[in-house]
Amino acid sequence: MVDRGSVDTRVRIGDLVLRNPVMPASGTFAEGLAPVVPFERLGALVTKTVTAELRGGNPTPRVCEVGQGMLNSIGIPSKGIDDFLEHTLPFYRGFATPLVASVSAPSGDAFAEAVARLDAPGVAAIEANISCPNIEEDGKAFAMDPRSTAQVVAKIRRATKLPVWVKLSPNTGDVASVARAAEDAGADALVVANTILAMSIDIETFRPRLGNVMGGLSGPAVKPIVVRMVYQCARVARIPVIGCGGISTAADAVEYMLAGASAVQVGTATFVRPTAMLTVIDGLIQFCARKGFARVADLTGAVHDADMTVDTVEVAS
Amino acid sequence: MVDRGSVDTRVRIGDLVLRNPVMPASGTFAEGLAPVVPFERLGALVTKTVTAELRGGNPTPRVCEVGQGMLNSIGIPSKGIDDFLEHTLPFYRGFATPLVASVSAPSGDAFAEAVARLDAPGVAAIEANISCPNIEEDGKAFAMDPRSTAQVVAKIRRATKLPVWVKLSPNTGDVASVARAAEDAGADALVVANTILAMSIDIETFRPRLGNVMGGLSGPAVKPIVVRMVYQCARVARIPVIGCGGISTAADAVEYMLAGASAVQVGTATFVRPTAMLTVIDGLIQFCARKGFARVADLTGAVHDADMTVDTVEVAS
Amino acid sequence: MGQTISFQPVRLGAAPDGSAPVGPAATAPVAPSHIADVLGVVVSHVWLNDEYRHLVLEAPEPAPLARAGQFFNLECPHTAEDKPFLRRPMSLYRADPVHGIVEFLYKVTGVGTRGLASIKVGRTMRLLGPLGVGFSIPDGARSIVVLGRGVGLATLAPLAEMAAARGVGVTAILSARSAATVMSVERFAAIGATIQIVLDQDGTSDPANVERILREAAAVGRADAFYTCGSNRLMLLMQRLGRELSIPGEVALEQQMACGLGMCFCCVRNFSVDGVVEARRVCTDGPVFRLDEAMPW
Amino acid sequence: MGQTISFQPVRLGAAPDGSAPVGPAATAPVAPSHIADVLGVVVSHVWLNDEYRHLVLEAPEPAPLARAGQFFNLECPHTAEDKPFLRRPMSLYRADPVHGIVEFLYKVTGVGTRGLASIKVGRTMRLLGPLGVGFSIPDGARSIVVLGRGVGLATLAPLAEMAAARGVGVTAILSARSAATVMSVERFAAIGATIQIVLDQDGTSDPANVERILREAAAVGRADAFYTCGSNRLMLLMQRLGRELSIPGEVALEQQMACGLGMCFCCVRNFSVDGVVEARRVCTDGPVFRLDEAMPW
Ligand SMILES: Cc1cc2nc3c(=O)[nH]c(=O)nc-3n(C[C@H](O)[C@H](O)[C@H](O)COP(=O)(O)OP(=O)(O)OC[C@H]3O[C@@H](n4cnc5c(N)ncnc54)[C@H](O)[C@@H]3O)c2cc1C
Ligand SMILES: Cc1cc2nc3c(=O)[nH]c(=O)nc-3n(C[C@H](O)[C@H](O)[C@H](O)COP(=O)(O)OP(=O)(O)OC[C@H]3O[C@@H](n4cnc5c(N)ncnc54)[C@H](O)[C@@H]3O)c2cc1C
Ligand SMILES: Cc1cc2nc3c(=O)[nH]c(=O)nc-3n(C[C@H](O)[C@H](O)[C@H](O)COP(=O)(O)O)c2cc1C
Ligand SMILES: Cc1cc2nc3c(=O)[nH]c(=O)nc-3n(C[C@H](O)[C@H](O)[C@H](O)COP(=O)(O)O)c2cc1C
Ligand code: FES
Ligand code: FES
Repeated sequence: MVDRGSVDTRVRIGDLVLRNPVMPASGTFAEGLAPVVPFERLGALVTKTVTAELRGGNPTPRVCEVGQGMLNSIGIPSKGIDDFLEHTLPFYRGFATPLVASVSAPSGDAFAEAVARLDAPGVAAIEANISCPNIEEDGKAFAMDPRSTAQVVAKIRRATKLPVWVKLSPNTGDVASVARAAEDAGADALVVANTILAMSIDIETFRPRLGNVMGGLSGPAVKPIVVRMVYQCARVARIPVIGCGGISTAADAVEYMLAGASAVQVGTATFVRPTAMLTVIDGLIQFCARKGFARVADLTGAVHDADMTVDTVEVAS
Repeated sequence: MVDRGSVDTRVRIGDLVLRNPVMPASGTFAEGLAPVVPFERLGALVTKTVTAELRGGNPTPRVCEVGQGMLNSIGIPSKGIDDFLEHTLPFYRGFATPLVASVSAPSGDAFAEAVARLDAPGVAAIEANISCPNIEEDGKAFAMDPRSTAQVVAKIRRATKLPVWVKLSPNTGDVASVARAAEDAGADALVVANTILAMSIDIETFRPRLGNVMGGLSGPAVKPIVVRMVYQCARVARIPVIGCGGISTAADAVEYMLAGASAVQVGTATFVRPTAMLTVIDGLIQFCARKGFARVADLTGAVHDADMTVDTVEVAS
Repeated sequence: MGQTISFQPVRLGAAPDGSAPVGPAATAPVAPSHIADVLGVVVSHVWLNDEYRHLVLEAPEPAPLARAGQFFNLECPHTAEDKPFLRRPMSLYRADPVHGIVEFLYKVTGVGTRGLASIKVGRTMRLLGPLGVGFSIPDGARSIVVLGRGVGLATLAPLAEMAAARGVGVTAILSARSAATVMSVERFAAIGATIQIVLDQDGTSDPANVERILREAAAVGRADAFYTCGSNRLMLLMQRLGRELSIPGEVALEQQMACGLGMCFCCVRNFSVDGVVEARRVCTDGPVFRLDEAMPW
Repeated sequence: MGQTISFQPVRLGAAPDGSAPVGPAATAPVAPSHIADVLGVVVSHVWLNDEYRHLVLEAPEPAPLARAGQFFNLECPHTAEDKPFLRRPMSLYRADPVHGIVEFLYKVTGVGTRGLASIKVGRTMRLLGPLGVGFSIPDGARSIVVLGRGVGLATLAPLAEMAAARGVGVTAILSARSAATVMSVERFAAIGATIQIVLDQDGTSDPANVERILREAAAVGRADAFYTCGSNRLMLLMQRLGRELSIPGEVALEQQMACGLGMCFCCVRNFSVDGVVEARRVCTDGPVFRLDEAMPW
């Protein structure tokens, strides 16, 4: 047992030291949470993905629930980077918590340009959401492929001196290779992962339950899949991995950290319980105290698997 | 409303006509279910994947539950094809329900050889489980890639006159291309899909909860992901798609059929409720009667999406 | 049930109407950001008819400071059959800051409301709010018309009380399938509203008849503002007349939600703003919007 | 609680011991495939101590035809906190085919058993069974020794009754942490077993002491067969002595399960069969296995 008050909650993501490893997931957090969650208690703040161009987003309904999870097809509505710099950024300057600006763009050059414009006071790091379609590659998302990931991350890397976090897609068949490609191209951290492409049909109306037919699955349902991806990425990457997918309790955060995550993002859980991030932080401290960990950071990669080997046939059941 | 007694439940999978579209998923069904489920009521019977060589399977624990789903890492233990022909096949000859023999092998030639040996009286179709590692390709599973899928399916195709169902993996980044490759190489039907690679860690012991570290996720948690894959495959394939993933109620089966499935397989649900397949069959008939469908087969692909377009950015949220 | 309650609309990001809270119970001014996820205790929960339930919660501030047209995001309990995952938005039906009470009136329709319907007196549940922008009454208005249907009447009832508390007259047109399903009549009656009940049963809910009633109210100078909730058809009718007769108006809208806090952009609807279609979030830009900018759904 | 119940072991796929059911309640012969997923009604459900609960169900056939060592796969109810997904295997604690009763004794350890512990008298639950291969008593055995620990005692109690019903004597060595946690003593006592309680509390549960008791039983000719359940250490001890003294034996084993029907191969354990390690399914090849082939876990 360690005294709860003496657990060191700080974690390091590249050159950034966060007061604790818990932060919101992009698109599930905004100014509107301020009345409910003291932003100073969070490890970092992550904005909704912004694009250079104005975007309207997808048709409604944009959300439906599926078991213990949800589908969304928001479609990255964006008021553009000017609006972000003028309205969003100043709001967050009021908080002593590092702000991570999530950004997306349809080509490597557009990404570079957008990232360069976000190099503004108050932005502590860039989160490159590369799950968007690369218009130079038939609209296939950058993050589906190590090669396109390497190309776009290299361009982003050259465009900014800010730390670059690269957010991967769980929809690729080979997330470890994509992770390696992002690291080799200069990423400072990996965020694993975005939502899993999914679909639901209303059997009474025969209509897809999302206006966009398909959407991204998030929430508890995805946790075991994304924990696996974090484990796979952390085994091949030297840079920190930030786990994201279905975290709603401290136990979930611990599981991600044991699998190799240096920090975690909480998304959907905030919709269900707006104060979820605070509960996760408190619970992490309690867990470390109970287990005798003086530093939360010591959980990272602490899974006991040294004596185990993975038979790849199990992929096939 | 259609009279329940007059709903035509038959579906056609290539040249095979099944009495109804409900069958077990490979590896979740065996002789042991006979006391609980009258096999004559099922659309087809599907055996556990068999391999030519004797295989022991993976270390225990081989199963753990995760939310509303489970992980397994059985690892395809197999007593070999001789044993299958000698002991398993004769048992099923007693039932007037088509038997589908699931088979796997580590190379295209080994697959062809195994499939040829399964061309025995009592086998109505082959289900090729190509989610296993291709030893000629660094151990990457055949179904991860359209090219290796095309190669192995072509060899299987030449080795048998039986209908060949190809079971795809949900772990690829491009299931539609894999589906097309399988069709072009001669598959008669696609089974979509096997389990999703996942992982769970016990936060008290820090041990992976499966002896094999990673395993396959199945059950309700995967349904929205696999419904999406069935939809994607059915849109590009001319051959029938058989949906498989998280089906436990008639509503689930209807959703899969609306998305494009011609038949469905029930796996994990049988563990939770051994008579689940019977409930699905009864519920399908009831649903068709209530909605005025004279034939269950008319549900296939009946989703109302003609006026909808998919914005691929939603993949990124 | 008969006490007078004051309501103060809050227009986030827009010009507040500036008027001070009126009524016997003096309430502290509410900052727009005064929102919390509080634990309420069920003090009453009854069926009004086959479909509608009335839920009364004792809840700490800021919940009972909610204004007419605002809403809460309710955590709905799980039952053996129904496991709602996301919260469900519900309009304020009544708030009593003196006694620390918030009330909801809802229709049992699906997974979430079936879960909600299962909660017993004495149990606790979480409610996030008050959320969104409530109704506002234009300065100088002497008499307003509220037109609602179904559960929309529940949303309009506190507006009528807010109007009455400011000495503004109310004409209430209450539309329903049958006499048995008209709700909240007693609340409109208690504030002395002129009540017109229109029913599908006897054909009086027909748009032509409703139009006649609306025109009459305008003709006799009892329609300084229009308010509607709960029916697309009635919204379009009121919007058309409002434009024709230059009567300002507001409509309370619904949309599937996730966060309720303006973060996720799930809940957008299109509005026609000076001829340009613009998407707005129902949860924070609304749920109460200018009637003339609303678009049919 | 005192009535005598007859048990008949069923060895699926192996040679049945052939002996007919013995005892006052004549039971129909059970075919190996007589398995069903039935709905049981809880008629009693009490805490035995802080950790253990005793569950009594009224259930239709074939459930009450279960034999000692067989088990059921129980659908555990959901609670607000615990949502068990898969079923949980539980050994038969008692079956009464005359009154249509099956009983379980279980330790509350995790999600599933906490869910199970929540079920109230009068509620129904599904149970799949009887499953697996039960205990068998060698022809000609006059006296057997059962050695159990913890919840393993629950599995051995019906075996002792089966032995007694056939006129076979029983020596029961009951191991536990403390006097307060020894279970089922009264059931062993009721059939006239020679009972030895060994405790961690006073050091009597020490393997050396248990070995002494076992050797004594063998020496006086009261050990024609060995049976054990619930402790790896005790299993190894009994296995060693069994080999040394040429006493046949059986052990009831556990493993995580999914189907319970031999289909999924989740539940395998390794056995040493003539020097070769062989994987067998606990659910259908067991859960009762030859003691000499078992491997430590
Ligand atoms: C601001 C606001 C205020 C509301 N106030 C009330 C009220 O006072 N009384 C009342 O009875 N209802 C009200 N509604 C509608 C209420 O939220 C829905 O009836 C409820 O969410 C249905 O959930 P369900 O799971 O029972 O139904 P289902 O039909 O099973 O819902 C499926 C999904 O659709 C969503 N959904 C369904 N209908 C609506 C809807 N009309 N609006 C938003 N989401 C919907 C649900 O949230 C859920 O995610 C309000 C909606 C909004 C947006
Ligand atoms: C044939 C058989 C008979 C059994 N009979 C009894 C009995 O009569 N009384 C009793 O108290 N217990 C018995 N057990 C053990 C009982 O099944 C477990 O204690 C129970 O499954 C624990 O579930 P849980 O969710 O409460 O615990 P958790 O620890 O939360 O379980 C997590 C997972 O591990 C599995 N698991 C945990 N422990 C065991 C175990 N020992 N064996 C198999 N799976 C396990 C659970 O099924 C679940 O999937 C028996 C087990 C088997 C295989
Ligand atoms: C409504 C919604 C909107 C989202 N928007 C974005 C986004 O703009 N950019 C992004 O990178 N991820 C976005 N995501 C994905 C989340 O950041 C996160 O990766 C995913 O939801 C998994 O985490 P969770 O299970 O904790 O929600 C969004 C998710 C949701 C549910
Ligand atoms: C315990 C278990 C064993 C399985 N074994 C096999 C197998 O041998 N071959 C195969 O193709 N799929 C196997 N599967 C995958 C299932 O056939 C099915 O594709 C998957 O479980 C998804 O369906 P479900 O959610 O209905 O279970 C197995 C699944 C489970 C849970
Ligand atoms: S519900 Fe999230 S923005 Fe409105
Ligand atoms: S539990 Fe499925 S084979 Fe034993």
